[in-house]
Amino acid sequence: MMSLFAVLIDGTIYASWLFLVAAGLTVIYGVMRILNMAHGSFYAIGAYTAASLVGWYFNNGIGPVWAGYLLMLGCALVAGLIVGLIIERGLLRFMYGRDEVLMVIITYALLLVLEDTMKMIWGVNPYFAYQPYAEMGRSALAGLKVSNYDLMLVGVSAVLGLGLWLWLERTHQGKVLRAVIHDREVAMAMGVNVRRMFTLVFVLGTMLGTLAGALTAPAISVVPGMGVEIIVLAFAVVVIGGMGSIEGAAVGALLVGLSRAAAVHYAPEFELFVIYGVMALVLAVRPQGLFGRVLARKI
Amino acid sequence: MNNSKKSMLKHPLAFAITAAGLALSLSAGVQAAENGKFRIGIVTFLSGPAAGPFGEPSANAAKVLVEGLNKGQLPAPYDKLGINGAEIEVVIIDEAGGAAKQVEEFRNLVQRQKVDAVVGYISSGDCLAIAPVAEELGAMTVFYDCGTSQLFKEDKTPQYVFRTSLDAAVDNIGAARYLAKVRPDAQKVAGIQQNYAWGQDSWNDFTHSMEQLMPKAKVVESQMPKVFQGQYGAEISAISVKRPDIIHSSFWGGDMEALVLQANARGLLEDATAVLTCGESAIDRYKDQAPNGMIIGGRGPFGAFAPDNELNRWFKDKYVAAYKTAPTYPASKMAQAILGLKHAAENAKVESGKIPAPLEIAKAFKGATFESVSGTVQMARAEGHQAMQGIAYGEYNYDPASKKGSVQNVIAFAGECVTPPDGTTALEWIKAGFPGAQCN
Amino acid sequence: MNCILETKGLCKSFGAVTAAKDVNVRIHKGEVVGVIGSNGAGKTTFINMVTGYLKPSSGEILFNGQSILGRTPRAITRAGMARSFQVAQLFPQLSVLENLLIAVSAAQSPFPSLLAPMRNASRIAQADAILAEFDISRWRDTQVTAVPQGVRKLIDIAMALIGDPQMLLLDEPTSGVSAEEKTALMDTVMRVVAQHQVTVLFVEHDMDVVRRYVSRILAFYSGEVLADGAPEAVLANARVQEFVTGGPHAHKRAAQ
Amino acid sequence: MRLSKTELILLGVAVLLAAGGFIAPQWLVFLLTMALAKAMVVQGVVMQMRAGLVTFGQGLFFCVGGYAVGMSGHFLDITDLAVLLLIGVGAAVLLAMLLGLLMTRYREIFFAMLSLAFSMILYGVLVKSSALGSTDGFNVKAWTLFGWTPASGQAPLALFVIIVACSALLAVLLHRYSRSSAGMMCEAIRENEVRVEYLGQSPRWVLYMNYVAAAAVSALGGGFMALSAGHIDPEMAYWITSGEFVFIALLGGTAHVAAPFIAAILFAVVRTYAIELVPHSWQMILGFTLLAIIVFLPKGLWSLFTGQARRAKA
Repeated sequence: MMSLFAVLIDGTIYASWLFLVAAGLTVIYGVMRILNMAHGSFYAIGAYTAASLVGWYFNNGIGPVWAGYLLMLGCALVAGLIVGLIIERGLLRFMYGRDEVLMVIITYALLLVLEDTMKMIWGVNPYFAYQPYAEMGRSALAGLKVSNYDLMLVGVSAVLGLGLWLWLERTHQGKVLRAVIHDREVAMAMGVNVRRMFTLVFVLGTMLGTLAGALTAPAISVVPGMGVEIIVLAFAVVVIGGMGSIEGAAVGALLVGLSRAAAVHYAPEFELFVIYGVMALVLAVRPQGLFGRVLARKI
Repeated sequence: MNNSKKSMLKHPLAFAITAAGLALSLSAGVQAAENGKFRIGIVTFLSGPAAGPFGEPSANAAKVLVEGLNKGQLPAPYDKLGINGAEIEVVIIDEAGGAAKQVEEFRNLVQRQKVDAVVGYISSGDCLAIAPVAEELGAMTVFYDCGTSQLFKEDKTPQYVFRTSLDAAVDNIGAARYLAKVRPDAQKVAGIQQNYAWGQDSWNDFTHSMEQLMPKAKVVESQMPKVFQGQYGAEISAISVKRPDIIHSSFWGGDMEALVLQANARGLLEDATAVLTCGESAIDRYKDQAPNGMIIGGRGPFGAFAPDNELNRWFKDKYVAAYKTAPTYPASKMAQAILGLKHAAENAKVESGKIPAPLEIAKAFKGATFESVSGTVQMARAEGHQAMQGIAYGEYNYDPASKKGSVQNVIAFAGECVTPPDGTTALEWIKAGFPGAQCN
Repeated sequence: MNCILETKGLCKSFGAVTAAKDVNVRIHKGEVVGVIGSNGAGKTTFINMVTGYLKPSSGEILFNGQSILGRTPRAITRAGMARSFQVAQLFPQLSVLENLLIAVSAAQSPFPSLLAPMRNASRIAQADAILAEFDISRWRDTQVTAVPQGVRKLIDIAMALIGDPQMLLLDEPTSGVSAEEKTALMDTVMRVVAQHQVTVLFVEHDMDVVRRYVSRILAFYSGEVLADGAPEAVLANARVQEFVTGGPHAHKRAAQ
Repeated sequence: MRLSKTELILLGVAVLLAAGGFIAPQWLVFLLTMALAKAMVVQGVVMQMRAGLVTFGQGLFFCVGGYAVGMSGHFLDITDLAVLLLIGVGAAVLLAMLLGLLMTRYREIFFAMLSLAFSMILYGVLVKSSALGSTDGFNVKAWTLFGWTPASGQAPLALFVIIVACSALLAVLLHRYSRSSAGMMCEAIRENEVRVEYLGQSPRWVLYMNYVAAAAVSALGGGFMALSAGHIDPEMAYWITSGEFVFIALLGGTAHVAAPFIAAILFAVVRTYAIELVPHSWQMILGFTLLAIIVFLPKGLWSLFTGQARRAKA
């Protein structure tokens, strides 16, 4: 009973983290049809930016604790804005219209470059900015001690997911975006500035990536290569949910999160396969993912 | 385009191959010159998650040490310039990319760069793959960190391969022995390891040692998360609900720091004592995020466990002066390997200023006893190719006033107490109840 | 038995949209049938169902008296019913000759050989022959992307004809082609098709074009067959005039 | 069997290369051996690229080939090189025949991701297998050939000659395959799958055959890699390894059967010098190289040699 409860709590927390990591990936793919391999690097950039600045802020006792949280989020968003703009304006916009798979490889090259760029900026030593994580303390839920920071992540993740969904479904801009997703050429003919939409979406996706990194940074030790590790994970979540779908990413994250937590508690030896197993299973039954739409080719 | 009228040479294929051939022969022409210097290839992780905790301190230690050696600044017996009077030149290579690539780069080091010796390798897989190649090429090779017990089981009659670091089994035998002394009443043991050879072997060695040394303690939980996962919420819950007294972990690097932070924040480390076999490498970063009394090791008498001798003081001072932080255990181990190499080369009985041949160095290295930053090292195992040293464990202690972490209640175990004798594998020795172990 | 294609009660709906409602059609060997109807009337859906690209919601399709319902397009092609497409379906990065060679090779065997070269004398001869028939030999070695629209339509039809089908379905053979070229293009197509003695069903918007070649017209409206019969009779049908041709003189006005 | 001009050149180069092995420095011989082994895997990637499929999991068959060779040596005491390689290829073919049933249902990004998933599942299984050394892998036993045991120190050169011979044979076969009906049908599927279906051909069958053949070729590369490096580990199935194969495939382009070989050699040379000269940022150099190729040579290095000619023809 206790462990079932723990599976639910752990699974939800892990799922919320997965969703944070995968959200930017799915938004960019949904609109731009770019499966962004460099997404993990954005995550790492966010983590490094936050960890270095937050560490500096707390270690030198610059200001109040709450301002530290704002700094953490703010600097990640700014970093995402800058990196996203540079990459979209400086590289990707020259590549639009290329093959989907070629875009994967372009972003793979980007990943190689960004990994070493980060090494040049931050070195290889770990950054350890635990204060935001430790300051929040913990709660006991039915005997299970849980970090408040992790619980907050669940909230942040839910708010973010709901916000994204409302933006896409309920606002004018969201409608325009969905028009672009549905049929790029028709949207263009209707006078939608697709290029500007692409810039907007790519920067948004980048900022979601850096934000995820920044939110994760206080709970971990920020090391080189951390971005590469999460890409496949994020891909799996997005593919399970259906690429480009926000609600799909949410359901995919929950599915992976809960099955992983269950494996950790009941069958630790299978933990390594759970994600790929769920992915292969879902794809075998629904090749387009849970929320993916099949676009029949018109002939 | 009429293909048939083209001459053979204008064929694009021929053209492409000619171009590629030219590029190849150019690259083949570039070779290191014999310059009378003692060239050492240093191989360690410069990228990826192992670069920060292991690779960089190791590379830094090599730089500090080689600079000191070339200036003749080291205390005796290492006061001779360079190695045997020859200046040392270092070629640093990234260990990332897997064993097959490392075999290729090793051959390049030996055959293209013409290094006189290779010092390096953290990954056990790399060590296993390199050893037969080193023997085949007759290249003097010193492994400074990898801990696999398989090394000299595979390389049965080693000639050119030496290891100045300890077998990983030593870490876990030592950890069990330390627990038997300080926590003899512990009943419930849990473990969390990274899911790869290192973690699996460590857990195996540890649990079997515990069966021998603390038979009353039972394993209640074993978690094996993916390496570099970073998030251990579910694992921490799964361990928490079993309410263990002891939590053993062979985590290293960022994973270990993340585990300590997350487990501590959730109160797990207050209820249970953690034993971290690699814990020493983050001693300056835990601050108040690790509880006092957490048991940490440094994979031998390295880093914070290194003895206070003249050599170590020199090394520490130089290292701190250059990098503003104390050398952690990987740094000490790198220094130890280079010192061992220097010791052997200078005892190879060739005239000063000359570089001895690999076989001469190897003969002098075999079974040698040399001084290191960690005290005296005996090459006393695997027919004189494997170092034997003691191991020490201690409890982490954080001083809020100075904001510095240190180790307390250090207990050191002699090499003879924790090292399996030749001719038996670590696991056999453990299961047999450590026959012949001499403990203080 | 000279009925080659028969559909019985064919229905198809995409969600709320009905694309075919109780379509009953019998095509006889040697006929040239024109299919007319406004956009969305279900003409292409009909072809897609008959050739296996879409599965009907209900109904039955008989080809040479045998049910081909649920068969794949390739099986139906092999059975002897080929088709062309509204937008020519070619292999754009390859040359015209290579396009046809692939068609020849596919027609020869469902299991392509692994090592014997595709370009052999007999295949090239067959490809050249059909290019000559369509009078497009001069484009033989050009990459498809550089070929004009009208020629692409012809290649598309040539590829369908290479397997010697008994029946050919042409989905708007003149779409995307300028008004001036239409007649010349259709003349070429019909000349070759006649030589091959194939039963033809084609979809066309231009009533002048339709009238010129067909022996029978099927008029579709909103998924149903509105009228079926001799061209004059169908075009004179009041409902056809109201829903399809847009009045007795609409097509002439449009042409001007 | 009559050889075309291209095939004669390929065989001629192979003879020259093998002869060059006797005078070249040993490290170069080894580097070329590894590069050729990798090139075989890349050929498998290219075969699928020609059919429009990009696989991020070709490491699966690379790894299966390598492990089959290593395990046959360890557990069955087989040392004959030819038998070992055949076992490796056979194992990969069996696996591919099974997985192909599922894989051929997928295209584009889904194919890429599913191939990645299968490769990562094998990685996970191997990491879990402590009998196979988990992540450390294990050393491969020394090989013999038809009863002949190469003298100590001669094995690398002997293996080089063998792999050059195999590469030449493979190159000729693949060259023929690329021009055969099946090979051209792959290109046709890439260009327009619906049309292929309407020509009466089954795209799935062609892709299935191609998938199995590509697996066999890649496994051969894996087997050679195991024999030359003398060590295998699960890293072979890791997605980054597969990414590297895609990288090399793009570097060379899909235009000619020789391109993957040349690209793999070039890649090995660039990387070994990048690692030596800029040990801290060699990845960045690779990244920029890849970007430059995509931007300036979208059809790979091969277009350097033929680009003008082909464009003029078009």
